[in-house]
Amino acid sequence: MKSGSKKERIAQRIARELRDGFYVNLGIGIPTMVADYIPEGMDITLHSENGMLGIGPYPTESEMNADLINAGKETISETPGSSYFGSDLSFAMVRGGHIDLSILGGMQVSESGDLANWMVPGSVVKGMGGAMDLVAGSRRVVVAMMHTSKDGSPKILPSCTLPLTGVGVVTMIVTDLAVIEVTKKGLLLTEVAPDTTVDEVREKTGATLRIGDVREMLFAN
Amino acid sequence: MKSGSKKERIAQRIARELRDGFYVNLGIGIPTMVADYIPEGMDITLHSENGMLGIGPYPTESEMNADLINAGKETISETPGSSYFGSDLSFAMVRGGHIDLSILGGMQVSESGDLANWMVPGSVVKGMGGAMDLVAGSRRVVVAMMHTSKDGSPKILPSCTLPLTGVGVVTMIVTDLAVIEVTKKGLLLTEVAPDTTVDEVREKTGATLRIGDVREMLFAN
Amino acid sequence: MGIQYDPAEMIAGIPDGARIMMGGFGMCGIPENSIAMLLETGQKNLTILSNNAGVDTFGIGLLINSGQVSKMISTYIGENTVLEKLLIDGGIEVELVPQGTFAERIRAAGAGLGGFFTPTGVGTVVAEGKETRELHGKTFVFEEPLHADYAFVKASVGDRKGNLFYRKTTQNFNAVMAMAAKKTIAEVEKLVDAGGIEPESVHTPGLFVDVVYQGANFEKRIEKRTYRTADR
Amino acid sequence: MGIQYDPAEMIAGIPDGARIMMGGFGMCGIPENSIAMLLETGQKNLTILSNNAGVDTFGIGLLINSGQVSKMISTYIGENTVLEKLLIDGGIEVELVPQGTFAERIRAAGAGLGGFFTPTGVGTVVAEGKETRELHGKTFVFEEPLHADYAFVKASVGDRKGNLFYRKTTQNFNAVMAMAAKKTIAEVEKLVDAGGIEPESVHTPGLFVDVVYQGANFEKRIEKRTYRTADR
Repeated sequence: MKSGSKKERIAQRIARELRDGFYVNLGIGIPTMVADYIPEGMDITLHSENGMLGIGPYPTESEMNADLINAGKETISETPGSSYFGSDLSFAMVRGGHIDLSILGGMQVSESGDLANWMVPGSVVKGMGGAMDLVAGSRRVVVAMMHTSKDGSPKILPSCTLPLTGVGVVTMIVTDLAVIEVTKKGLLLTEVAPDTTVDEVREKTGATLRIGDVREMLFAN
Repeated sequence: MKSGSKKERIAQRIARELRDGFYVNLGIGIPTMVADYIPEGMDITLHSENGMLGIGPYPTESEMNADLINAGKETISETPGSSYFGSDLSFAMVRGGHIDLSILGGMQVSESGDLANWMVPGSVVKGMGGAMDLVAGSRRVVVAMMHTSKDGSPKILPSCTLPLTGVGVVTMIVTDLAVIEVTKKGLLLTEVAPDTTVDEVREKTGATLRIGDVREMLFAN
Repeated sequence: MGIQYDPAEMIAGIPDGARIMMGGFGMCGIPENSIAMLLETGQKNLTILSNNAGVDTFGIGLLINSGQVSKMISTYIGENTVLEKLLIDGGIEVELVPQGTFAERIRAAGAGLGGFFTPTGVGTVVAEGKETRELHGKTFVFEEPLHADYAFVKASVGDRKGNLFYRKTTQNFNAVMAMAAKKTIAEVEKLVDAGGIEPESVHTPGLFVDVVYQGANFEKRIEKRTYRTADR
Repeated sequence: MGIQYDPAEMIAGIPDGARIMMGGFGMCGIPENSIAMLLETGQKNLTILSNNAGVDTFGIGLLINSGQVSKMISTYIGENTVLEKLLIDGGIEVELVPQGTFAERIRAAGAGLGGFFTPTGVGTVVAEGKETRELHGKTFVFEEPLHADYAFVKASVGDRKGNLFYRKTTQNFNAVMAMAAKKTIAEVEKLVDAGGIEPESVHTPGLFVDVVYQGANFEKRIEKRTYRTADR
């Protein structure tokens, strides 16, 4: 399977975590793709931390407006009932627990739900943007990432080796291979992809996995 | 002179402290009367801590609107360029030093500019409202009050005996008898009313007054 | 989840002893309809957080008269003589907070902060027993966030996504309280479809609101009728 | 005192080494005209506080290219390759702040607070060397206000009292920065008479603004042109 379709599968699976009435923040990359899989008729409001609730689909070319972008700096559109506000109120929403679900990319996740996704020592540091606030404040934090690095090394580890974005903040990890919940007792494997096995997932995971009642990952809604 | 005209004189004198472009908060009582003496053509914007900038004159009877009141709960009117906002932003303005001048009533003022104006032990406590914020945050705080209590006892004292509203916050005291500036070296008498003398003011003041180049209080603009 | 349009169930479900924020300043912009419902459902032992305590015959005063309130957290309660008597008799507890600190503590709760340092009240009874700190040559006092179980707010216009718009000086504490409670019940003078409020003019985004409904028969009392003779 | 309508004198009077906040998010809602003037007046050694650092050929990037900036306080500078090189060479200092903390620190400055406790960044490099505190079972880190000498902001509409209105996502950091600097210079796409903005829809009340002027020739660049094929 191509990496592109793997990423789509991750986005599809995460879309199953959406619930009617949720306010959701989507990070850059795979998380943005989740918007394409919101179940028909479900009332989901997308938050953009640069100061908007109610993101709609990408505009048509003629509708593009420099005054209307998302936190990824992409041109977007509004929906009926959208609202705009400043960065201070936007992050008051985030820290205050008013965002039901934040979906972010990850470089590493630890056994206790620590997340590293903003900085690789030795590389040029670009900044954490709003990620540290989103993970500290959102009610649920789902990390969307490939299960391993390109060289095959595990990204789910006993503890992160990269600088952290947040400590104990991740609720759930969804990869191309598995769904893993972060519980007080550690990582709980709950789903594996159709084309893999519990053993393969275990092998490609650096941290201890508790094995629950493992089901097959479902991608459609 | 009647107490009413004395109060008007205080308001008139304080109006001379206004400067073009000032944002001003007027407390209840004598301070509210200052609005009547704003010099013609001077750009003064009145702030009401319940969430408004740009208070206009009282409305006509038919224009009264339950949705438009000042912090004294009186019906008011708006002016061109008025703005409305919430209490959090309103007090951000106050504490952040964005109000050029606050004018408040006083029960007692101390030598070092402490103000007591919200509570008399033994009486029913009604609350400090926004007074503590206004004195802590405004760039200049002018206290408008009668020079002595009804029984003739001084209200300007070495230190306040009533519970404080703020410590070292008063810039200037304007009474029916005098104008007194609060300086780092203590209280400085700068003006006395036409119908009194420096000696009378001294006698009716409980705190030490430094006597500067004392002029006659001017009430008109 | 999902916004609701009928407040009856949520208000009936409020337990005795709940902490409820109520927007408004004096009689301006108060949640009249929700207060009336609470008066009917009759919960006891309530802690009410509101800038004022209403007057004897209206607003929060009605809940005080009915004996439902055991504690008020307010900034100024001077217009309610019934409350004054209860205070003297010890029938009700009152906690007074400076108005700006009240607003900021409520905002801190809504914004997920653990507290803040303010210059307000330093050297007064308000600062007694609290940490003070010198920061860049100025003294500040530490204040904690003020949370609540419910917020009753009143807006001029609401849409079906829960977005709220307040006219003139009715915003006051309504918008900030909507942020700070576990559940926010908004009554509006006019309920419109989503998109009926200009997106840039939304004061309270719907994500802060759990119930939005159109109130009936707003009295909108005026506390002090001050007016001038028409010049014409 | 009193609002001014020409920014030239104030911008020319900015001293070397000044701290300047600049509104905008990416290229959206940035003070293009004020940046262009600062480029001409040529002050050096500036500290710029802005969410981003512009791109190589526009926005704050222009001031970085001209060597006027010695320090950036930002949340994400990933779109500026010139800055990346300067960072590696040590030609410029960059202080990175989480975006919500950046907004809140700026607000704290504007709101006269001495600092606050936030949950953001606890256990990360951001909290290193800072006080942390357990409050009601949760850990917070202490953050101080961020002040500036000047704020350059951009609004869609301004009136002659300095009231500002921002369209769509252009409000971002503009409104909060307008509160936090000693002097605020606002450029607007359209300058109208006092009363030309609905009083309830004013985002930045004029008391925060020292200069308001109508900018010329806004470029309003788009950083990422994302669009779908029209369905029709």
